[in-house]
Amino acid sequence: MKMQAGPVLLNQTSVPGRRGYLPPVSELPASEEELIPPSFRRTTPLNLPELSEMDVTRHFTRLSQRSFGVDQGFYPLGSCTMKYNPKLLEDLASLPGFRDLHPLQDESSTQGALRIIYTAEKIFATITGMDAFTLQPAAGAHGELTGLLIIKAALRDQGELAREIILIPDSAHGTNPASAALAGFKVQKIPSSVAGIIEPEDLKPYLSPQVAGLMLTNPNTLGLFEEKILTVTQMIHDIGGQVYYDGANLNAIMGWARPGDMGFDLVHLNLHKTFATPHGGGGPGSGPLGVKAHLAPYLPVPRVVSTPTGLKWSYDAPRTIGKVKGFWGHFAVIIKALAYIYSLGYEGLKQAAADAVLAANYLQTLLKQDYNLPYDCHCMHEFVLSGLKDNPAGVRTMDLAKSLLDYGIHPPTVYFPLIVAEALMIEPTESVTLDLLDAFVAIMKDLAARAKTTPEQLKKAPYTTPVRRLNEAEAARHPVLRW
Amino acid sequence: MKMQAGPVLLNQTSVPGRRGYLPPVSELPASEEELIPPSFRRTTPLNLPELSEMDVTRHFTRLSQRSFGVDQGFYPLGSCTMKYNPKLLEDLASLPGFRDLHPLQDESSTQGALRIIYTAEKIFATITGMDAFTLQPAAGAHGELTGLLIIKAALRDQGELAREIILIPDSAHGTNPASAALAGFKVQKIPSSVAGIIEPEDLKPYLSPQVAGLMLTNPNTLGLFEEKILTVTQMIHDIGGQVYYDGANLNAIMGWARPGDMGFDLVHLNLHKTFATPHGGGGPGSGPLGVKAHLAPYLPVPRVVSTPTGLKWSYDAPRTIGKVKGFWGHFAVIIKALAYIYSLGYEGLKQAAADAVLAANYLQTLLKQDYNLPYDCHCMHEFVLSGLKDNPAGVRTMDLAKSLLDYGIHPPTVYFPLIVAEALMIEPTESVTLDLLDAFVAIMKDLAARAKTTPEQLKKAPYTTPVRRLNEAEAARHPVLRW
Amino acid sequence: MGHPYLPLTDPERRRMARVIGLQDPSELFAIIPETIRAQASFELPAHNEWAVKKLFTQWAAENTPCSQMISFLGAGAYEHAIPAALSYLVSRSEFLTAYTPYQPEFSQGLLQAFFEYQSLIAELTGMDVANASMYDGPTALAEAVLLAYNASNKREFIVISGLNPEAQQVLQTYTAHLPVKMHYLALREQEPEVNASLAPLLSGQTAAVIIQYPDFFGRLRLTKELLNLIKESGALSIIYLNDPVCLGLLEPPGALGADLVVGEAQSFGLPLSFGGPYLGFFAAKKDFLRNMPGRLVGKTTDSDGEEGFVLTLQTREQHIRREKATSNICTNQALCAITATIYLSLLGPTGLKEVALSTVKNSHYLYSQLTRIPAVQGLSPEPFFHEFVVGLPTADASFFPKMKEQGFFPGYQLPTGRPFSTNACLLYTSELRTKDEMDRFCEAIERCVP
Amino acid sequence: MGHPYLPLTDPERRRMARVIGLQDPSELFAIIPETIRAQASFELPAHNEWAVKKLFTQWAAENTPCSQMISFLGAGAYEHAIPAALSYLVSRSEFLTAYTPYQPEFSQGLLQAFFEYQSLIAELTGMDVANASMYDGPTALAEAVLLAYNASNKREFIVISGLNPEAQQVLQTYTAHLPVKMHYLALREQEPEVNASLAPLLSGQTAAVIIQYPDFFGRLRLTKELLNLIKESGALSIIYLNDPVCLGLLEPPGALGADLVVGEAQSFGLPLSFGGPYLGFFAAKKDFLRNMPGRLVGKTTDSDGEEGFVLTLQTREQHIRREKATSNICTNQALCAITATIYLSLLGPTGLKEVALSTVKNSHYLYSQLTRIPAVQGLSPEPFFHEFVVGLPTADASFFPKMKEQGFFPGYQLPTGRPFSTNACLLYTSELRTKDEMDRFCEAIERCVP
Ligand SMILES: Cc1ncc(COP(=O)(O)O)c(C=O)c1O
Ligand SMILES: Cc1ncc(COP(=O)(O)O)c(C=O)c1O
Repeated sequence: MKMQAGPVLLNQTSVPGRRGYLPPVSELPASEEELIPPSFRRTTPLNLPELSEMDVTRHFTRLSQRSFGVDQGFYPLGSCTMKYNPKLLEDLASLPGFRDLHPLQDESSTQGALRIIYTAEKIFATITGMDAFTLQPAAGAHGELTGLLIIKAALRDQGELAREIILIPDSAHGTNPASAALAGFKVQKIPSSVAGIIEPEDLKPYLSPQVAGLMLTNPNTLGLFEEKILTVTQMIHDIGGQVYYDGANLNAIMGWARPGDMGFDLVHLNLHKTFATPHGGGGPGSGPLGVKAHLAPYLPVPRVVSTPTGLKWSYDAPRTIGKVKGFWGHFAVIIKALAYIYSLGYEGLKQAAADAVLAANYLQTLLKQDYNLPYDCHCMHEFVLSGLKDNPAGVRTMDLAKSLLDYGIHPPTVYFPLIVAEALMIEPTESVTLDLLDAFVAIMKDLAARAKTTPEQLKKAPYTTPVRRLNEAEAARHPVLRW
Repeated sequence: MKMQAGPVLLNQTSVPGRRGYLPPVSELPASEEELIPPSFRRTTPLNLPELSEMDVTRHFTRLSQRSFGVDQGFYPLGSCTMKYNPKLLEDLASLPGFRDLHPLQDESSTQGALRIIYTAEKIFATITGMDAFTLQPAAGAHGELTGLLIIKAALRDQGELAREIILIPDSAHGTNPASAALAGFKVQKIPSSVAGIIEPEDLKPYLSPQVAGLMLTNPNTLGLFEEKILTVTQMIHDIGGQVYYDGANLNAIMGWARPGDMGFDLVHLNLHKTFATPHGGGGPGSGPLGVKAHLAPYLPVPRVVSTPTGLKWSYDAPRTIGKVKGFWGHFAVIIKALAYIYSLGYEGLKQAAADAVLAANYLQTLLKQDYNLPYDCHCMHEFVLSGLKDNPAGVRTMDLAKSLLDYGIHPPTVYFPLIVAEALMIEPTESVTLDLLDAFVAIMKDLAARAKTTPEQLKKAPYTTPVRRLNEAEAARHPVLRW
Repeated sequence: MGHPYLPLTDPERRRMARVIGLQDPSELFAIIPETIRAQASFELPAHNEWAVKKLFTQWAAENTPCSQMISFLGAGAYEHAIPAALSYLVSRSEFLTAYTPYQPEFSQGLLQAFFEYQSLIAELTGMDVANASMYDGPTALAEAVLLAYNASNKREFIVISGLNPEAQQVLQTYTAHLPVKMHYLALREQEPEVNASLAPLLSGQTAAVIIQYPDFFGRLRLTKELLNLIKESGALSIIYLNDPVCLGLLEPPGALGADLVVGEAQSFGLPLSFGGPYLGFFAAKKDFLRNMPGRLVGKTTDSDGEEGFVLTLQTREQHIRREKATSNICTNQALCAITATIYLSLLGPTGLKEVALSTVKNSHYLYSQLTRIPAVQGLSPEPFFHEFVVGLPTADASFFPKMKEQGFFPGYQLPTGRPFSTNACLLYTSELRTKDEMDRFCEAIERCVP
Repeated sequence: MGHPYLPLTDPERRRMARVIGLQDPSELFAIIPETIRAQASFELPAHNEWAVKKLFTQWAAENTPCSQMISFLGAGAYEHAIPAALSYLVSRSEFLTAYTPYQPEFSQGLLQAFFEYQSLIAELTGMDVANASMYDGPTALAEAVLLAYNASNKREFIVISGLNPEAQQVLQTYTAHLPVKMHYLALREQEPEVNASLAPLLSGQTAAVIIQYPDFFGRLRLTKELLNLIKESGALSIIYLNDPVCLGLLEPPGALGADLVVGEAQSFGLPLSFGGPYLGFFAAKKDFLRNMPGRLVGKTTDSDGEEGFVLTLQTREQHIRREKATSNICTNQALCAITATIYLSLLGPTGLKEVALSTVKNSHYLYSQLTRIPAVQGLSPEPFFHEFVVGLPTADASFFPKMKEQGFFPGYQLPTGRPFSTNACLLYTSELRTKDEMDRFCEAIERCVP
């Protein structure tokens, strides 16, 4: 009965001649015809929608109301660390002294911004136990690529280009193998042990002179701390390899342990996870990369250096891999992450990790009564369930996820990691109240019960969302990607 | 199936010890006990809710989602001029140079703010045809009170306190008689003519030496222009009375006609209607009052005056009624209104009025086919329907209003003005698209049809709102006004 | 014309006119007499967004806001830290662009927020009920006095000295035409005990006594004994608060026996904004519920039995009762009330106490440091709260400009003789003031006085 | 500790630990080797919101932003007026705090916005399809080259001079380890005709030719003939745009026959923000749909037959295809894409044209005025667009500081010899620049040169 049912696209409400914004215009008399030679002038019609400010405001307000973020409710999306994004951070990033800075301004006019970059690099290094950081990478995967290109460059310098294998656990996030391939490596998958972590014994068969390095997260994607990490990193070092830390899971251990101390040579951070910068519906993120001293010469240029006359950009890095991104990285995101770190301080970061781990274990304890828990031990910040225990009707993880939508909860990550059947990966983060956790447990128990009593209901969920279950296969078969 | 059904109050999710904001605190060593004598110290427990920033954000985000403003959809609420509120206005009002100004700062540090007040007064005077303005009143009703107190003070000066009657049409807004009473006047109701406007002949019987003045809106609350306004104001002047213009309906005529030129002596504006400042769910508004020169000496103090050394506050007004409000009025609202006026310019204001009137007449033309139109002539910016034409099941205006909610439309004003049975007062404003008007007409026609086919459905509407039809009588019988 | 605020286009306008049966939309204005129409035009070009922004930014730059200074201005408007989450939440357009919630099913969020606001104000003041807001503190006081006047049928009022002069002036304007008598109980600063002076003024004709808490000069004078004295005389007590942050530390007036508690809640998250919009609050004993001005939100149930909120007891209001309404107020300060609700939710009891205590600590430190300066005269004997009065060397016309140059707003210069002699300044120390800033302020004053 | 970002309280923590079967929550970290734990601590106190704000405001104040200056900086990052409605809408938390829309039923708004973004980019560039965003222009270019490399199985590329040096450097980094050969076609400024120089370099081994439009120096060189020449050689054409605002006036590359069109869309409503986050766009002929990197949103229907949107063709992506994915990109620039969508919706075709035309008018005026100054050397023969090169008296080390003092950022100083000789500066004139500002800039330069 709603006035506008279904999606109304921008172009469908366009009316010729309507204006949404009057830009400032040059008062100079010259015309398009005088200034642009005919062969370059647009002859193709420019079919952009024509809307008033009210139309645009209502349209995007409506789209926002058909979206769901952390501010809307519980978001235990495993591997994504959907913690609360403090509002302060937005205000700071939009201070005119940051927002209106052109990246190519003279350093004398950007000392505050350079100070932020310099400080953030140092703080990230301290938190991770690394020696040097670059803030250039735009996201986690980009940090990975940067790190792998650095390994590649170092190998070239050492005449070791035959080392072309990167070892990656089978539970790893897809960006790990994809980044390795993009950097020109071959990917060798390492199977997980029965306990869910890497056993040094199991790793041995893969060690060879062709190995350039190993990529790991710790805690790993099952949410388990790699207990034997010191042995593992030592083994890789012993054969001349580098160990790369995928920082997506740092939220579990910040303040408690540092990848650098575990023997990792490279680390990327996901500021849009661990450091509370909002995810924006899929970005922008920021994926700073840290390295130990032996790899520092390869970091992208330019680097901020401290000189007697102030902070400066320096391109003086003969072994650099070059640039991985235009300008200097996602500066506005870095401001937010740094402000978050200052807000919490060391004790706060440590408590955040402790709360995230505590909340995950609390849920794990209460949910394993009704759901399969393949790796039954204390977890870190997240854990992976493997479908329902008592499931005569074969309710699938996807059905559970879609059913959660009707309770106003964003579902956990589903079908990842790939090594767990019917995986349901739950990461509550520290941004939870006990009431919320208890309510979630009650709902999950309710679903377990309903899976037995009214399974067909679950298989057709959701019911209360703006659209029902969508046909993804159809979308891929006949792609409609624009109006 | 929602996780949080029904209202969850702030205090219901409170947990002792939780913090939502850490204020800056004085680092000085003294304690409460040393500084405040025991007899003044709080012993009563302070039961405020204890929530984290996330809790508060989610709570109020959720409350916002259970509210409906102009940005959410069509809002043809008669008498309220719910036009679009441009986003620019908010940005300007929160510039630190305005937002962080203390009202008692020395004038040398507030020249820009005084300039805004000075300019706004002049522009309002120009638009309304008055000689002087005060920006002190906080809303329309407050402007009325200020105007009536001015009339009272002038009468006292003239030794005319026997003039204690204010004439007010029966169609007037409730604030008119309430304000008159508050200012110590007696209210004499004037019945509307069959044509919906004041006939000089009908007014005559009420003219007496006891009359202090007449309050009118023009166009009136039926949306009709008082054609004989020059005669009417002349008649009041002839008996020594003042004529007050309730500016709530100025949106119909701005740029086309000025109350001052119609013979009005006092005018208030509703900046939160005519000049696009947002209504905020019921305020803050702003109700500047303008007067003709003979009443200017009575305006509230202080006044901004231009001096060779800049703009200054002046309290030099021996006949002033005094202050009607703390400080100088709703400055932040005035900024917004002034920015709106500058954005549109004279031609734009005039076009806004023309569009508002055009849209109202367009709807009136199309809706009168199915709804009773008691005053069938061209209207100005709004018009009043009197229920359904063909209504065998007795569907009431309230049922129509509640049914509109299910279409995602804010209902028109209902049961006002009181002189029209089953009144449905429709004011589309200029913030409409033709598509939207046509969609509204289609829905209203649909309702007219459903009133015949399935009237019981309409009588139980709404269905899709967060709550169903609420029991207002119960609320008044057993008032529960706090947790 | 194509303007972003005017969605209709010329072809659409023509099409609409044709449906109405007109040649041209402007015919709709033919009803306005020609002579009138001719006079309506004036010169003002349209400005694009950037141009408007530039103009207003320029005007803003002609001001020196407190945020660029070290300010000791209070006197009814208070600088505080405003949480970032508050600014974000209150600007959500579902709140910002809504009208008064006359359609409750579409406005449950707003109504719940007002209900929560009423609850918080009642809780803080220790009263039974609070309304959903008034224009500001001074008008709230005026309405409280009118309530007392109408409810008691008595005609005398006593205003105890130390009332915010803005509130006093508004009260005077609102009551000037009424047959009431206002007694102003002027107390010298050496006279901290109110009761003895008040007793002789109280009579069976006294409708109400008005007391500010803490008073305009920061003094703490409200006691249970005083309120008992008033109650015994048969008069009502009306307590005025300039700054309810103090209730984080002070015993609430309700607990002391007050009948009506009103005031200004700008401190709860509203920016200074050169004086407005602010937020008047109005709390009362439940006996006065049906005499209260303004909107009230109540809890009820819907046709399915679910809980919900509505505007209630509307028969008090102007749109129903017209000239017999308890007040003429219609549009009030709804969004400001939501602001206060969010502020209090974020601060919580601990945060509110911390803010209050910081201002008190700061004021006492600054008072002690200032009064060490020979040229400064201490005029606030204990007990005072977060405002105090000192004699500053303001006889020297260059004092304020000199201080401003050094980055200080030294406080509010009191009019001579009300009640202090010359050169008296009222100072307020927000939680934002640091010890270092206060020390530098004292040094600057010493430098100013040769 | 009670911190606003940590909702759990100590008693709750203890209660939770008990449910898990622990004495103390910290036991959960016992699994981390002691030696490691010991090293993790460092000194950093918690700061309250006000303190953090103060610190960052201080850092912000140590910068001189373009908004305080009259800036002629462009070179890949462009100052524009950003509509107020845009800033409000894009900061709504339903957009801001959401993850990638993996659960489409909860994310129809986001998905529709991305679908609209794809449509607008495709429309503007004249291409068949566009993806839902890339990190920025330079990485989008690198990915386009990788696409051409993988799709063509050829190993040679030709980069026509005038490519944004940032993009060129990133391209180099991304391809350094690959067996590709990059030819750089260096053209002197007197050589406006590209075709003749390009022809001899093209061969059956050429995978793609990369051309910027307008080029880094503002020159217009992209023609249908040039693209035909490339097509005939069997190579792909990759067009790079620094600033798609130009497409308000210029014929879109798609209409000229381009295969891949990529670039930087920061101009569409994103603030300068010292270089990021910006917005890479990636548009292609439909032949390359299944080779494209990044996310794609497609239309489909739900189980009731209603239209809806989903992420689609995900088999190209890393989370499915892992090491065989078309790219490793995962988190992209979603919110920036929404920003661009809102910007274009507000501007519409007329607004976009007005912005483009204003920059062109301004640049041609400024070029003509500057080149009248004897000390200034004109280095941009027509046709150029909204950027141009002049020789400024920058040999004098005090030139930039002097100009800054007078409120000007005179433009971007080009590295000597690439391709201009010494003292060359690249200037951009946004729609914000007024004639008066440009005249004052010329005067300031004249004053600078004795
Ligand atoms: C374990 C892990 N690694 C890497 C990534 C990639 O990070 P980004 O999405 O920022 O590129 C993710 C993101 O989901 C992840 O969960
Ligand atoms: C005709 C009329 N007069 C007066 C008023 C009172 O204005 P305010 O609500 O601003 O006090 C209104 C408000 O609805 C109105 O419509």
